[in-house]
Amino acid sequence: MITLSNVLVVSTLLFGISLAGIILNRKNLIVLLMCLELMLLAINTNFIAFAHHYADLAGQVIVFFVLTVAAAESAIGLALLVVFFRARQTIRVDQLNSLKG
Amino acid sequence: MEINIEKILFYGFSTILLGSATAVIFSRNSVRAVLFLVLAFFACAGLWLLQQAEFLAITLVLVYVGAVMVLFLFVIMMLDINVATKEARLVRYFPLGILIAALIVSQIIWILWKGGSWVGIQGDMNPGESNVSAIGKLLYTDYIYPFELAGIILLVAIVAAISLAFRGRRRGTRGQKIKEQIAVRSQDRVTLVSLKPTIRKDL
Amino acid sequence: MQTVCIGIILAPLLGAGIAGLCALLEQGKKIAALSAIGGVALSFFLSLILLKNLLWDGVELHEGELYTWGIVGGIQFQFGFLIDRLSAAMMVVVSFVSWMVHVYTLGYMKEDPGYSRFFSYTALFTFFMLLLVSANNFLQLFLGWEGVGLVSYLLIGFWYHRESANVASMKAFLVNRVGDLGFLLGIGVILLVFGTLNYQEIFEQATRGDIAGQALQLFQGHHWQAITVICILLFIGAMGKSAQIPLHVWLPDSMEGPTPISALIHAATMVTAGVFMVARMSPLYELSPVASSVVLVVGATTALFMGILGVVQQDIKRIIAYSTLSQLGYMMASQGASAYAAGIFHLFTHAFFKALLFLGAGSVIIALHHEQNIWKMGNLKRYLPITYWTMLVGGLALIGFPGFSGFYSKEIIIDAVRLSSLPGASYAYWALFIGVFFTALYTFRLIFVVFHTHERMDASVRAHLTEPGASVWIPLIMLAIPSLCIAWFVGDALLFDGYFKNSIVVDPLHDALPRIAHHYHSVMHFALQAPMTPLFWVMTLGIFTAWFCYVKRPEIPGLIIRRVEGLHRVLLSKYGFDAFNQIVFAAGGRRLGHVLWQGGDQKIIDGFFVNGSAKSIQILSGVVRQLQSGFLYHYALAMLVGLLVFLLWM
Amino acid sequence: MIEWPLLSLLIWLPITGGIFILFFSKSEWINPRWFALFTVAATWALCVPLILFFDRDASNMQFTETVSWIPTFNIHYALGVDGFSVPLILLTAFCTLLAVLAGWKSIQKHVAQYMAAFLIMMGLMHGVFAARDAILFYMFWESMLVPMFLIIGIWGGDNRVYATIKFFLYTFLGSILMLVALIYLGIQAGGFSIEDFQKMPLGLTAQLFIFIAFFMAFAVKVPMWPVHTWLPDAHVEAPTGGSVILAAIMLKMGAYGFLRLSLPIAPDASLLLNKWIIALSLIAIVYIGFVSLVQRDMKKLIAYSSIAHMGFVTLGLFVGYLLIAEQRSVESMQLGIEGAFVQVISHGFISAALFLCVGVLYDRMHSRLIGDYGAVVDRMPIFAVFFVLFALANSGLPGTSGFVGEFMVILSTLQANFWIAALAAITLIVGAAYNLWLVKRVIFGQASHGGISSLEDIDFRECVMLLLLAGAVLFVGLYPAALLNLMHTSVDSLLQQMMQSKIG
Repeated sequence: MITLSNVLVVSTLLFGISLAGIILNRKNLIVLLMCLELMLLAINTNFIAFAHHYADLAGQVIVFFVLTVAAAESAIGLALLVVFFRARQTIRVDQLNSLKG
Repeated sequence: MEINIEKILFYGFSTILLGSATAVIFSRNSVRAVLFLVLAFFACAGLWLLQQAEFLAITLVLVYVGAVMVLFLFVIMMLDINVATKEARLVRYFPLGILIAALIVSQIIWILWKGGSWVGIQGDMNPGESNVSAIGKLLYTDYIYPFELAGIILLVAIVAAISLAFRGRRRGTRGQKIKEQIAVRSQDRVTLVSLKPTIRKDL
Repeated sequence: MQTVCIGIILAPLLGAGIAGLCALLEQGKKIAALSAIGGVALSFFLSLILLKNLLWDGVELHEGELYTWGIVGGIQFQFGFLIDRLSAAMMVVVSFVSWMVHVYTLGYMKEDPGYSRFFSYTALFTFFMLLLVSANNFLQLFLGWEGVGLVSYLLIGFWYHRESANVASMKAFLVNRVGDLGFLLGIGVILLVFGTLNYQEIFEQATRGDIAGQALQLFQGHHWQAITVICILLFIGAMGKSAQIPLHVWLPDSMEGPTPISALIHAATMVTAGVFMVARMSPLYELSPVASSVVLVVGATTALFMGILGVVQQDIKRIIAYSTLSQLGYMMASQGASAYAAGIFHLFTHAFFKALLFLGAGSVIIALHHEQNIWKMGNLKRYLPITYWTMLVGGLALIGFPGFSGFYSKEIIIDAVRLSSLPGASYAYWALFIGVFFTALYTFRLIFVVFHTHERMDASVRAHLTEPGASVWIPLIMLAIPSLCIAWFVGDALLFDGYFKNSIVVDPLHDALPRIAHHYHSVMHFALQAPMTPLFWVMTLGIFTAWFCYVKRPEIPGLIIRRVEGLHRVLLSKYGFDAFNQIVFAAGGRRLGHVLWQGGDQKIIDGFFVNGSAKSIQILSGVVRQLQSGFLYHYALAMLVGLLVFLLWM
Repeated sequence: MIEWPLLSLLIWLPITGGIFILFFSKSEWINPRWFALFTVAATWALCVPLILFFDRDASNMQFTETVSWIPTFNIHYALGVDGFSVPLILLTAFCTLLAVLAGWKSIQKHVAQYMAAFLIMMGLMHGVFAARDAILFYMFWESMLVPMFLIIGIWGGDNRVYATIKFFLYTFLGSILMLVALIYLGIQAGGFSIEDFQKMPLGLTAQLFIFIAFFMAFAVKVPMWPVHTWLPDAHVEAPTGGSVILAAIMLKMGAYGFLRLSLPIAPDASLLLNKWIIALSLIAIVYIGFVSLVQRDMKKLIAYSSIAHMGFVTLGLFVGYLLIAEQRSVESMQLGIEGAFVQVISHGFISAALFLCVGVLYDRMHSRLIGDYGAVVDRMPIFAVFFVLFALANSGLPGTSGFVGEFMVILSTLQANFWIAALAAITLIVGAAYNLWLVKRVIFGQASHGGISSLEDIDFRECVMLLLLAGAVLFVGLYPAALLNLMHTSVDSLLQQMMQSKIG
């Protein structure tokens, strides 16, 4: 039997990996976006596990919406990235500090 | 520990998922990272199938892998980012980042360990009905407003993405000029010329 | 009667308004002059009607309300008129002198670019003065009081390009304001004690006598009689307006104004407002011997010491100005001695002869093309006979030569002071007595040096020396007549026959005037008696000294000066009042302002508190801003650490 | 009484007009100057029924409107006026007209925005004076800062940024504390109606804190010493219209706040602290008087003199408690409060007039320094008449409005304490000194340089402005009863609230 916690542990690990990716990544903004996608994936997995556990479809519906929003987010994120690249000729994260105080 | 096909599949998919996710964050080549991400998505879809979320698993593959990941690939190729730069990365922050991630993960797992449910239940989510039609009923009844809203969000995202990335018409290219087309008047297109009838002498 | 009163007040105001418009629009000089003169003349004739009503038609007094200024919490502030014999007589004198001065101005100011403006000012002045005199309450009195001060300010600074005129006008207004400060506080105490500002109600309460016992605690543990506080505060106001020591400093400087103004405002009318006020308040002053005593001593001091200064002045107008100060001192002293009628009578006679002297001086000044130094004149008797004779009349009236109007008023004042039993009365008597000598001395010094001896002016000036036109000498003669003989007709009535009736209240204990009346038989008799009194001989000595020092042996003054150089310097510096005010008040005030502004406001409040806190915030935020590296992963890291801590906390 | 929402119209008509101008600022067919003038004129027209139908003898709020606004917290859109608000609303309408006219020619940059800012501010100021709900009051109170901030910051002088920030921070610091106090009161009363606040019993400690919080807000606005230093800077940098509104209306908000909130809500605390406030008022009167004396900048001089004159307002308001302590009659308290209020109105006229006069000179010579003038009367005789009149009114000459308030306050103070009155009356001398010295150096004397000889006298527009003000100054000075009668009833009810202890 796969228990609820089995799945939750997997999604937690996935979340942790993507978290580490966000912190560690210094070079490529795209990877950052990918890490975000992975994080959302982890969350979605959580939802699905709970939906399965409680036999309630509401969890799956939420995942559906999260997917929608994530798709929208990545579309806009990539568009911004393109614009940013045009402006700065780079997408290196360690050069993105215009907000430095 | 009893081994059945379900468990084998679960652990197999999980291993692939975590492995490819690790590969995503550590690969130097963006294209390769995207491909690993695709793999992760596939593995995750498998996990979802095990949880009886068939519709979402298919959607994940179709929408994410089919559309979004391709978008990522497009962008990476289009931008032509110099991936060859080799440098010492992960130097300063590596231990810290790993430490923090590990701490958070261990915290969550610790919580699960203490209070999680390690007893499997054999619930059937979709009795007598396919998962797709069940979700569909829910979406079009109880969740109709959020659903509409999601549609609007997508629309806004499309408009936003286009308007962000659109740099205006390049000079010298041909294209439709809608404003002019609408504003046109008949006089501009058809010129009525009154000509004197000429009579051919030879007829 | 109310209509007549309103007419009296409004006619000059209307004239002033028309003249002012003409001045602004820079046309219609004739209209300006005519409207101003017409307004004032109308006032004069209406005032005569008023006086006739009181004298022959049996009207006791007239009190009429004009309008309600405001009612606050049961206290009514109303404008209105209180016409009794005192105010009616005062109105006649004011409007008459004002009228004469207006006529004189026609000629005197003919060439001046500010012709219309001048008329609008003088008419406005007449308005305020009449308002002051006819008031039935302190509010209106104060309005007129400050109003005349305002016009005086404008007129002293009439030639506004002159720095000295501007400074003098400011000085006049500010010194008057010091007096007004006291006056205002006096009004406040009156409201506190009586609960009203209406004269009649105040007098009623005062005569009922329940006020006398009231006390005010001004300092911890010291109780002052309320009535004394009121009277002294009001007298401070009078000191400002009537230029008593030490608030006299503005009057000599006010001679920067045109001469008609010196005659009208700074001799005949405005400066006597203080004297008038004290007489008007006689029911209050009678209740406070302390205040009367103060009035007496201050008046006498002014009379003597300002008279002495007249002897060392060289400017013809300033000599007369100091003489005005001295005469105002006489008037005040007589108010202090409860001889109100005598003081008012001296006020009237002084109005005529001092206006005459000033206008005469003005005539001399025009004739000499604005030369005011008496040491550049001489033997003018030959060139300006009318001026000479009229000024001689004025001078004799001023020194109190028997038979002239000034003689009666002054003689009786000095007698009254002699008979007074107030503390300081004997000092006052001697001060006034000696003052007579100096009056005679400086007056005849002026007359001898200017009109006799030899010509000291330039030949070019001498060639054109003629008597100025009719509008100048007609007022001179018009004023010379009352200066000479007004006392013959009204003296008895005013002084002894109870002309003032209820308008002046004298406590039976202060019976100086009635006691003099015992020895007084008739005008003629009184004048003939003069040689029997020491005063006559003091005066004669003054004239003789003037003759001896300035005609017979002109080198003597120089010798005396050399002998008592220190004293002379003190006199030239006018006892140092001006220097003291300049250093302590004018410069000190400015220095204090600088200290408060730059030290208090800019350094402490702005520099330390306001900008200091701004700076410390700037420093602090300079430190904090290092946190904002701008790197995404720093923020993510911080967020995660936060999350971690949060989770641990849970 | 009339049925239609007069006060709402008074508030929203100018705001709508302002927004309208903003929207059409780029188009050709609407002239912002004339449109603004038209809007102000329409608002003036609305003031006519306000004064005609105002019942002087009714002690309650009039022309009331109440609509539920945020029901969760029991906040209402509640308006109403009494004898204090009506004169202030009229004054606001009057001064906005002047501000619009003052910017007619001298503002050439962003005309539409300038006019819009003034119109919007007019509505907001009306709102402050008409609000009966604490939150509504606070909202108007704060939002008023924004247009003023912009007016100084955009159309101001060289050092405008420093001045605006100082102005904004100063006033904001105070009003935040006021908001805290209002919220506390709102929680205690279960609603935000100011009338409820006034009736609610409160302990002494609470009253003290509330009083101090209010005091910070109002003292900065008035401004009282030592939180006054924003005023000279703001005035110097503001354009003429801005100075007019700042001096004539904004400062009055502080006094209005004391009347409407501090005194009735925290009477016991006021009784306890009145000596301190009287001391601060006296410092303002005397200290600032001397500071004005040495100013070199005309606007700064007038700004400082404003502070000194506002000292009389706070003195008149708080001397009442001293009178209670001395057990004097209620009449003298009435004298003090009415005097303070007359001073509020009169100072509105006089300071507006003086700032306009400086504006007239500045438009011609582009200098505010006193030393750059002299003998102005030669070229501008009509202007000189006005200037001298207003300067003398500023020094409290009887017959002008400047005298009335000071006179009444001094009389009232004297009932309580002779020496306080004597100190306050020093302004008679110092005030005259700085005003006359100003006149002497600017209007009279010798021209300081050749530019003076090319000055031109005031034109029709300027003449109208100054004539209106001169009329107002003389009218209030000669017939203050018109103003006093408006507020007797309101003063009576204020006095009742002031004298009633709220502890327990």
